[in-house]
Amino acid sequence: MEAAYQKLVRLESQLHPEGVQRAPLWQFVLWLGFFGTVLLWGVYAMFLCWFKGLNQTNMNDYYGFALWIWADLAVIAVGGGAFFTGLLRYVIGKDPLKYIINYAVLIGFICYSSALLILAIDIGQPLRGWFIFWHANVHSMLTEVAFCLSCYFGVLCIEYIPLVLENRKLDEIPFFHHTAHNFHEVMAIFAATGAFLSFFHQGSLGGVAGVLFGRPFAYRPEFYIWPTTFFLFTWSAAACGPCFTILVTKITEAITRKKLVKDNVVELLAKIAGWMLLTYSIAKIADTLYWGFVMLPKHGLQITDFYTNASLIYTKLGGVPWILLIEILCSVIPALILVSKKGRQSKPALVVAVLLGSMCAMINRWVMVLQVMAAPIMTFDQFALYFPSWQELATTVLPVAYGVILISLSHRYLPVFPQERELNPV
Amino acid sequence: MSGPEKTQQNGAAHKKDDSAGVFAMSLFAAGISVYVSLFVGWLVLPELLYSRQHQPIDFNHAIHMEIVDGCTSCHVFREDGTFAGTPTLAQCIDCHEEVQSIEPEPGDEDYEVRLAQYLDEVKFVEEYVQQGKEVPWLIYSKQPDCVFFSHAAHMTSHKFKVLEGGKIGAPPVEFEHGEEPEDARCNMCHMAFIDGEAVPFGEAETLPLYRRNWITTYPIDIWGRNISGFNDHYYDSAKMDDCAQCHYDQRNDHQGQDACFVCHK
Amino acid sequence: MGETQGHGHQEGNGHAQGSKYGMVIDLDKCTGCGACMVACMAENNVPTKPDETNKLDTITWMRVFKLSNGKAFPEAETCYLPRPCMHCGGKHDAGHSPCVSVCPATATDYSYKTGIVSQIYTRCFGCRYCMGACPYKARYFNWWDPKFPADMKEYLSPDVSVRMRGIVEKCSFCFHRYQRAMDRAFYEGRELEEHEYQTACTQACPAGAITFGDLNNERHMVHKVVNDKHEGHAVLQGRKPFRLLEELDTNPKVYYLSARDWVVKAGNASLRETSPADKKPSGGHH
Amino acid sequence: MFPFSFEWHWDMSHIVFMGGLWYAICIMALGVNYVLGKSFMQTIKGDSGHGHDDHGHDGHGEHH
Repeated sequence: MEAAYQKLVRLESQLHPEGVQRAPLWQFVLWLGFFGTVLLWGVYAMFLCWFKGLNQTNMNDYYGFALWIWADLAVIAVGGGAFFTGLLRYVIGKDPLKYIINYAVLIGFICYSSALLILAIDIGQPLRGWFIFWHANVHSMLTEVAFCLSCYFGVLCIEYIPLVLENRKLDEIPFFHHTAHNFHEVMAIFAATGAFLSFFHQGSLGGVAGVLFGRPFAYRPEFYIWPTTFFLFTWSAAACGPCFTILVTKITEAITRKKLVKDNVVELLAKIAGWMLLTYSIAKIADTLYWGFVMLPKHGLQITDFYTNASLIYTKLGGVPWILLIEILCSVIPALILVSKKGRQSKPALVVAVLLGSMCAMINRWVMVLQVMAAPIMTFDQFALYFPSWQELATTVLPVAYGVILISLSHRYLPVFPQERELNPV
Repeated sequence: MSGPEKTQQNGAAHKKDDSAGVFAMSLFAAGISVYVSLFVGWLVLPELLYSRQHQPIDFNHAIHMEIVDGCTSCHVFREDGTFAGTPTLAQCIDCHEEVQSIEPEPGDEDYEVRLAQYLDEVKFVEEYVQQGKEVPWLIYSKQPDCVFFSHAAHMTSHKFKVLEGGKIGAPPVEFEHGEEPEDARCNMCHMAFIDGEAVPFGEAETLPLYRRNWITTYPIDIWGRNISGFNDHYYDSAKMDDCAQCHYDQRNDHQGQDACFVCHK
Repeated sequence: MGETQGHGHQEGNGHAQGSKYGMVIDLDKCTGCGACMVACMAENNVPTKPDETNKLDTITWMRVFKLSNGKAFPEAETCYLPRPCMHCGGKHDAGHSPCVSVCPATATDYSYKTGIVSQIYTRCFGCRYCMGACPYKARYFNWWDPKFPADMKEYLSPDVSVRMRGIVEKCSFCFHRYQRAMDRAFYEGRELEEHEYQTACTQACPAGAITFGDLNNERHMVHKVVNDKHEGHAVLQGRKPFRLLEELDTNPKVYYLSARDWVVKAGNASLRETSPADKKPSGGHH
Repeated sequence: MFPFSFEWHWDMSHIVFMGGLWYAICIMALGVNYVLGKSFMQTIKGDSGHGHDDHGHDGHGEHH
């Protein structure tokens, strides 16, 4: 028994990247087992939704978009680190970022595959999902989302595949070795395509809410042919995505108890994210002011209409629209921390900043999905409440478990962090 | 040894690591996969996707057309212009209360064909007429539940242009006033596909094979007769694109398409 | 992307000559009996749930809202407001309805011939974007497989297809009745008469509160009421027809009438005096 | 959606968005095919792969 285990450990260790230390196999299996169980729970809920229909959720006719769409928008926003880091690394030429691009791509891959999976559960007739391509209404923001999202997922697959092929054993096969190498050679083309696609799908996700002229809470007058939310979403994804990449890197470092990426790399990314966040928060505040004090009065509404007489989730604590304030603070505070050299060099401050930065996008997406749905528009209509069912929660946790598993597997078997060997000599 | 050697020699004709060569080869590979997909999608899948069923009785339209006057003699319309559906037993019973045809004898001209016809009639009389049971005909043009189709509008409209041979884009046929043969209208959409040939139902001596999609249960005649989208005739298939094409062509102004609710319910 | 759906369809090619079906609902006549809702459900094969208590996932193409002026007795007043689909035409009736413009698969479209917003059930894949876009909450999702009590299946209308689970549906202004009536008119080679095409709710209303017809046709009652040209009949009595949420530029085709000021004000946020916090939330048709 | 679909209109929106979609798909398909094709050629040429600046005849000979 013991001997067989030892043999297995020896075999398994041959799959590890060269010259690095990995956790004992039993520990790894236990870790995978835990998250695997969570994953199975989510998969069970997913099949319930597919076979029994969306009555398994607590969504209703007032909340047609609910937890899932928020999760969808949120993972896509924080997954924006992949396209933005790719853009900086391959197109703009910020060379040091090559030490974190693998991980950014991996996180992006997880985020986007999760988003597509959630969408596949979320639509009422999943087997007709292809209609969006075949019978496309090119005037719909959702069509643009679907086009760019699926294409960009293709790009992410292309970016992730070479990393898989660089596994020590796979790399010994000449064809795989060449493939990985050749992919790297033309990666700039894919990165540029990815950045282009991302610009549009991040934006059109913002446009999804922004074009709803029947919903004054979300509606933004058009800027050229796009609502302002289009640009705000792209901008916030480019700002908050890298924050999330850094956050996950820091979490991974804490769990593996190893330094994986050098400080100068993280600081470079943090600095760029900081400036992006700062400019974003200015744009966001300007947009909110314009919406609240110019656009709404035009429609006979006041900004307070959306922050009163509602459930506690969205409303006043002592008369203050707290969710709006938190959203804005979550962009301003991390921006100020990250643009200052002192701020981003202090580890606790950096972690707080990237955490707030990630939350910034998530809260923004929450507001732009759920509060849009919740706010009654007819004066006599009611503010309905919604709380997700366990099936919705399970399918939303599913991508998290899936992400942890994929990161664990990738970290264990693939050379995700090029600097790991140098930083942690065995 | 010789295999790789040959490849090597062919390869040596080019510069090594020849990007153009690689590109050409990639295109070739992509082309191959496209062809394979097309072959599977166009030829293999349709064969698998559709059932092969025979009608309960192999009705011979050609023989009957010699006796009656046009499609509407049997495929009748009600007074308000709506279509009454497939002919019922009541319409057949006048002639077919008893077996009409004479059993052919071996050595007769077209013995086998005539025998089959004779046996069909015997089956019809014995199994359906004498028992007062309607024939469960399989309907080639059966539409999905969501489709609204009005025979009245299509049969009586003065705007409806009968195009020569049912050919897409063909010039409209000019008829003398009051002499427009209804059969030409019918044949715009209803044709019998027998052995890959489109024949007007009135001239068909046998009924086409009935093929039904296993998944959707819709007959191939409305859905999968031609999946390429490049149709020559309006009757090639009667799926949404084809209806839309005809509706577009029938309009003089050619402006935009009709609303969904014109054909859907 | 955000440009007008069907841009260029409207201007200059005679769409304006088409019909524009619409409705006028006299809120002062409506007693809140709910006959319109029942008639609608029966006419349009709307499935039922074993338990209908949760109105948030019940399909009601026509829904009667209960409005209250929020005052205490003896000033307390109630108004019942039937809400079908508004068949919004968008700005200049160009077909840029809130829902039509967003549908990614063109499963809903705007008819320039009738002004009716369609919903094609077999095209819809259930993304529910249109539901989010509709400020009137007139769109409903089929959360369940359609179920009818065994005997009721025989009574389903063959003119309306039964919807499957996982798609969105809404009021169609009983479009199948238009199809039927047009079929007859077409066959007889004449124009459609006003009485030939009426929705189920219009005919079911015992108080005669609903008037339905072609807003573009001067001979139709709706046209007369909306344009205040009706002579020798006390329909308007000086009242002005109003529409819900007019300030959003949805351009609905359903008009309401009421002599009560607070009811008119409830129709549009811009007209109200009270802040929303003072309003009584309404519980649907209860 | 393809241009021969009856829902297709030759207008800016259709050309830009459907064109964009097909363009992106083509770039990816061609890119992947190029990489796979090149790698395949390198493999059959017998490049062992661990000195990729040095493919061709020598590597091939070494293979046998």
